[in-house]
Amino acid sequence: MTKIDSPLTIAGKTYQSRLIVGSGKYRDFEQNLTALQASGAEMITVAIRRVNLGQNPDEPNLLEVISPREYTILPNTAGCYTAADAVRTCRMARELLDGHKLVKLEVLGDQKTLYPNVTETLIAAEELVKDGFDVMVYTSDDPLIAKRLEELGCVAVMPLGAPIGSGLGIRNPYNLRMILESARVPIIVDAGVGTASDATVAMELGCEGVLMNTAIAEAQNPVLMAQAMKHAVIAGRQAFLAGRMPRKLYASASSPIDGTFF
Amino acid sequence: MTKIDSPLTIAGKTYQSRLIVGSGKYRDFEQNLTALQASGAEMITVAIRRVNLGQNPDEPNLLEVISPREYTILPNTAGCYTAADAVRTCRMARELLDGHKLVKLEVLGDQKTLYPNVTETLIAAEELVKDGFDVMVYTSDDPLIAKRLEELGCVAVMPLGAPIGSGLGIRNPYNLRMILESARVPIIVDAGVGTASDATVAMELGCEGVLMNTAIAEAQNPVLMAQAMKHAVIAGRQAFLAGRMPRKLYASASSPIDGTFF
Amino acid sequence: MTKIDSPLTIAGKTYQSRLIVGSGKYRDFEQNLTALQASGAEMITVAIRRVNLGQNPDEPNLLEVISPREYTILPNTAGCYTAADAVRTCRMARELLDGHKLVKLEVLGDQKTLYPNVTETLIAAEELVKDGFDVMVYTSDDPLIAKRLEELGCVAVMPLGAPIGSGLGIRNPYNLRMILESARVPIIVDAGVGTASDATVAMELGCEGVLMNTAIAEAQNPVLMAQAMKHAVIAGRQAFLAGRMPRKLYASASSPIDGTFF
Amino acid sequence: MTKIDSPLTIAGKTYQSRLIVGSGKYRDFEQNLTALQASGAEMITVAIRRVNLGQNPDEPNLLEVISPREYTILPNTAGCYTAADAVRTCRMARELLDGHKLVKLEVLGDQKTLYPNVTETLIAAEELVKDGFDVMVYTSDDPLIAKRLEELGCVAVMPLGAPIGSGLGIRNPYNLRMILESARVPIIVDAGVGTASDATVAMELGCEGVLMNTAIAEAQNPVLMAQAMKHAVIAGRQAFLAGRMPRKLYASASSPIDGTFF
Amino acid sequence: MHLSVNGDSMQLPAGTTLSELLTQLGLANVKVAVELNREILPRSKHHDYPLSHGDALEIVHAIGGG
Amino acid sequence: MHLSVNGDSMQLPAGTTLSELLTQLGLANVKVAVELNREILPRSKHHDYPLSHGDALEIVHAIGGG
Amino acid sequence: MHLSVNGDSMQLPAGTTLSELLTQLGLANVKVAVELNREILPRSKHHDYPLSHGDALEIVHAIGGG
Amino acid sequence: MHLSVNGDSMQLPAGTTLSELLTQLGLANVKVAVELNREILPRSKHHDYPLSHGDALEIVHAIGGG
Repeated sequence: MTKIDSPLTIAGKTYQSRLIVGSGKYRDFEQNLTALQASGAEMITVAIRRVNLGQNPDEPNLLEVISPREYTILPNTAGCYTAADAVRTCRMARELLDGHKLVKLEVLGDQKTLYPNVTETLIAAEELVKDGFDVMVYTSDDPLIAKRLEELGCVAVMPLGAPIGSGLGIRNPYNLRMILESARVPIIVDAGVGTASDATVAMELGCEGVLMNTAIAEAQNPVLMAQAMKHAVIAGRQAFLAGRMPRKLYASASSPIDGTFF
Repeated sequence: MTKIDSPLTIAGKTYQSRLIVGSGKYRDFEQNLTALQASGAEMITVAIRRVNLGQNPDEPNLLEVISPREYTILPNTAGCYTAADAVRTCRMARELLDGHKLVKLEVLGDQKTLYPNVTETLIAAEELVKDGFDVMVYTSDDPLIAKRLEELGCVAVMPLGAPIGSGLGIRNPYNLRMILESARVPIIVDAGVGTASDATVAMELGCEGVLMNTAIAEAQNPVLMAQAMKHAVIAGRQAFLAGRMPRKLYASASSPIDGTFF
Repeated sequence: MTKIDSPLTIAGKTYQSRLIVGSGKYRDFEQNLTALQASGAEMITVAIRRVNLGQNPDEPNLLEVISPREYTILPNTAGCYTAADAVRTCRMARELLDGHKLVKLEVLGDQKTLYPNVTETLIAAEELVKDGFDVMVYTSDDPLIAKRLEELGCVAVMPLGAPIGSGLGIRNPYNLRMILESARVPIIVDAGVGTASDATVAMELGCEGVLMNTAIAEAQNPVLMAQAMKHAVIAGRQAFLAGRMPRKLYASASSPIDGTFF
Repeated sequence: MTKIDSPLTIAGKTYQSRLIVGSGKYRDFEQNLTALQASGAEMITVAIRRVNLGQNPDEPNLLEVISPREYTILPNTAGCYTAADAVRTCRMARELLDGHKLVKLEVLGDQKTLYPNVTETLIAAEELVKDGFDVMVYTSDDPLIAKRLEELGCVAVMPLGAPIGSGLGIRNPYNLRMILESARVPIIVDAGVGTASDATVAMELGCEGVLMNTAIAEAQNPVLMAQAMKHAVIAGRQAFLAGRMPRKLYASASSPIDGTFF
Repeated sequence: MHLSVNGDSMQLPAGTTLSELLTQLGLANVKVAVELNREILPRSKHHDYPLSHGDALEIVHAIGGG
Repeated sequence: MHLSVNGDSMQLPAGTTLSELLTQLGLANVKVAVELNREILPRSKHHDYPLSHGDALEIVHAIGGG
Repeated sequence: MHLSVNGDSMQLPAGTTLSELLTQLGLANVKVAVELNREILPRSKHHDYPLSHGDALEIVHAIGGG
Repeated sequence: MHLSVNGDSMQLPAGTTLSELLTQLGLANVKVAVELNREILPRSKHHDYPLSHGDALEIVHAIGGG
């Protein structure tokens, strides 16, 4: 396998795992960490939010449980509906993480659909790249927008498979194929995966990786689903590299026809 | 995982792997064995055919390369179009394998579609069970026929996902769901799998295992596809056990909405 | 159109409409008749049941509302789970309808799935053909069973698109294509249609007609849905005869590229 | 039917037909006109191109064959890859058609995929609306962009079903549903339709109309396919208004269970 | 005499004919098919057909079905 | 004088009018739109409109398109 | 004597045994199953089993199949 | 003096420093980022940074998100 595949490389850093996970919607940090370990992921997204004033100072902190020394922390701009808010959030994240440059940019259109706002995303991506960030950008499956985000200097382009949290899988593989055909940076499916086969399908299309949160965190058994996703991404990557058999309307026998004695 | 799942049990024997592979269509025994090892499968199908008279006595023999001591050999009745031929083939297989009772029954309708002939299959299954065989039976996705084969005493019922060698995947998951809802013996998808995600989908439906030949043997890189299938079956089984998230037309945010500072 | 197509012919009688409807699940005879007229169908199925003793003698009778002089009445064997019951029902129907020979044979497996019992269906079909009936037979989408029913002398073979009353559409177009490729009698999709596009898809595959009941009777507006189905069947038939454009992953401009002035 | 439905209204003009056709890719004007008449369409797209200098003055002209007095002519901006070219083309069209204000705006991204360039489309739409045009705008299935085009004052928003000329049908019904849920102007599927059932599906989703060119012009029999599309659009509209039956995994009998005599 | 009609047992005066029974049941002018002891009894024979003790009759008609 | 018409350069006698040019091109009775130096020239002004050296004309019509 | 072996007719000296035939066919040490006149001939009986004129033998082994 | 901290208004003695405020809020040893009047205030400057009347502070940390 290693002979055939090369590791995923983002902003100069290589990753053995092609699965990126989130840290939202878990019962507690403990479950989150166990699922993270089960998934084999090396990168995990976090959100940036105000501290609660008057909180118990001994209350554990996410980054104490999931250590930036062990995992690549990917701060996101979830909740931002304008380019300005997204850029401001990334700068806060960089300060919080001691100059960390890698961010997940997402600028959404509305709270109902959480569909990406591609025009605000283009504006924010350009400003963040200028400001020295390594931008992994969440976007729709519009192949022209994906291409422009690559041309603006994003280090990874992350089209949706389906809306955030929908679990509807890869709704439009044709658009992903168009995006993949001309891509020169890693294409990572972000959002839409609902179960293991969705991740396998994304990888079989030729994506470089898959990012998911809800599919693991809201499974009845998140830790077991995390294991499933680990295998699903490996399976899809290997199947893509192995080259599938052709489809036929008609059958072809797997056992030879010669030599029958009846 | 092991805590949660129990191993696949067929005719009283347990298997850690839920993947069953074939031995047809490989370049040579060497490639077949390497793919078998990569797949992690513990059971492999073989066909029964006349020896070539005047063959070189030193020519290697399949059962010398793939040892019945290491793997469960599953002789099939491929090429049989009548119950009588299938029963005769199973008896030859039992003699050949020193009293081995486990067989894969398949009675096909015609060489063009290789679609199972369910009426002949019912006749052969009844006779083989009476004669003491442990019958794993290949059939269509007709839920009534599957049920009757179970009632006749077959140790596993193996409906098709799509025609043999077609690689079309799971064409009718609804029928498989009907079969699974009332099954009391292992249901194993046999035929139709074309790539890794097809196997994952079959397992996510709740099947106990997957049997495939062409998808591995006719991949551009059979050994790598065998690895992919190993992971795909594990992924699908774990996802089935973990319980997937519900599908929603609408999105739901993975990051909290409270605490935004903009 | 008429120049290109020839009318549907069943048991020597021709029909301009390729839509066959049922008479079950309607609010009343009035709604049933109005929907029948809106659908343009010329053939309608009926069930054979015991008269209610002590019923009001003036209570209208289905065959007084839907006249055998205007419509071809197709008595069915709904509710039969054995060949014997189905044959007995057909004989009662023939007596009731003054020697009428055309029947819809259906033998089901259980009340939960209403999936056809193909082995009992084969037995009943053979006996009914011997007894001089013109048999339109409901069956699964098993291409071998469909072929044998044709060979037994059925005048039309009617595979399911999906289980009776499910409205799941054409679940397995591949099997229908196999059935159609070798058919020498009309193939009519019976059961599974849920909305207009399902009927169009069935006809585009090359089926000679579509039979439906629930899709019309349980629509919110049955009469309007009956009109929709009339158009849907015509649309699918014409599209099949017209020969669709090829599918392409890539676009091709509908307006010429030459002559632009910018 | 007319009681229940109201006609399609665009820019204050009503249309009985919900099918809009193109005039490209036909063998000749004669075939184009015959197909147009067979389709029942009342609106037809045309392209604006340079006259060929030195052409035979007696050579027939499209607008002499397809008369603006009988049909609503919809000049398009096909071939435009910038907002500026599209606006310029619309002004030429308005002059050519004596002040005609209705145009089809399309700004594409590249000649390979013909995918719409949504950012240039937004710019052109705004300028055209300011300049007094009634803009029917071709766009992707991005629900946010569709909403903004509506807010800019376009009289109809026309998302793709699949890329122009691909014939792949409605690739992502989920996005169309999101667009339809909040739309206040007619949503018309433009591009992607390959056969009749694709048009029916688009209408069943609740679209107000369908625009197509290649599916008719490149059918083996364009005139017959035009008839098919006429029926397909009516069928889909009526089915949408009639309200389809619910889908069930399980069957439900269309004939009563009471009163059986066996 | 006792008969079974559509699964219900009925008490009828000896010598009752089928046509009398059908009239009594309000089915004189209704299109029905009749099975007597599991054999079809053709409509042509209904008139004056004598019923016997222990006969099992099935009287059916057409109703709505899919 | 030299003009550009639909991208081709043409040599015309000084003082040629647009209507003369259209007639010469066989377009006198054809429904076309004309752009002169990237500005629409309304049909109402075509008659006797004097062309000048260096003018760039675009003459368009409607053709089949999707 | 004449026999049929896997569908081919063979000429063998009278009294040839099955083990002799298998040796002659190079199958002495190969794992095969033998059917004699459509009845399985168990491996235990191969040794010295006398073949007769007109016997029909099927000799099979396992090969790759799906 | 009055300040706004994460949108809440706070009353603090004049001359309070940022590090004093963070200590008072129990955040002395918590990994946070601070924005003062919409400009990032680098951690290196937190110590002894004097707050002023009307300052608007945003104090953020990382939490679970997808």
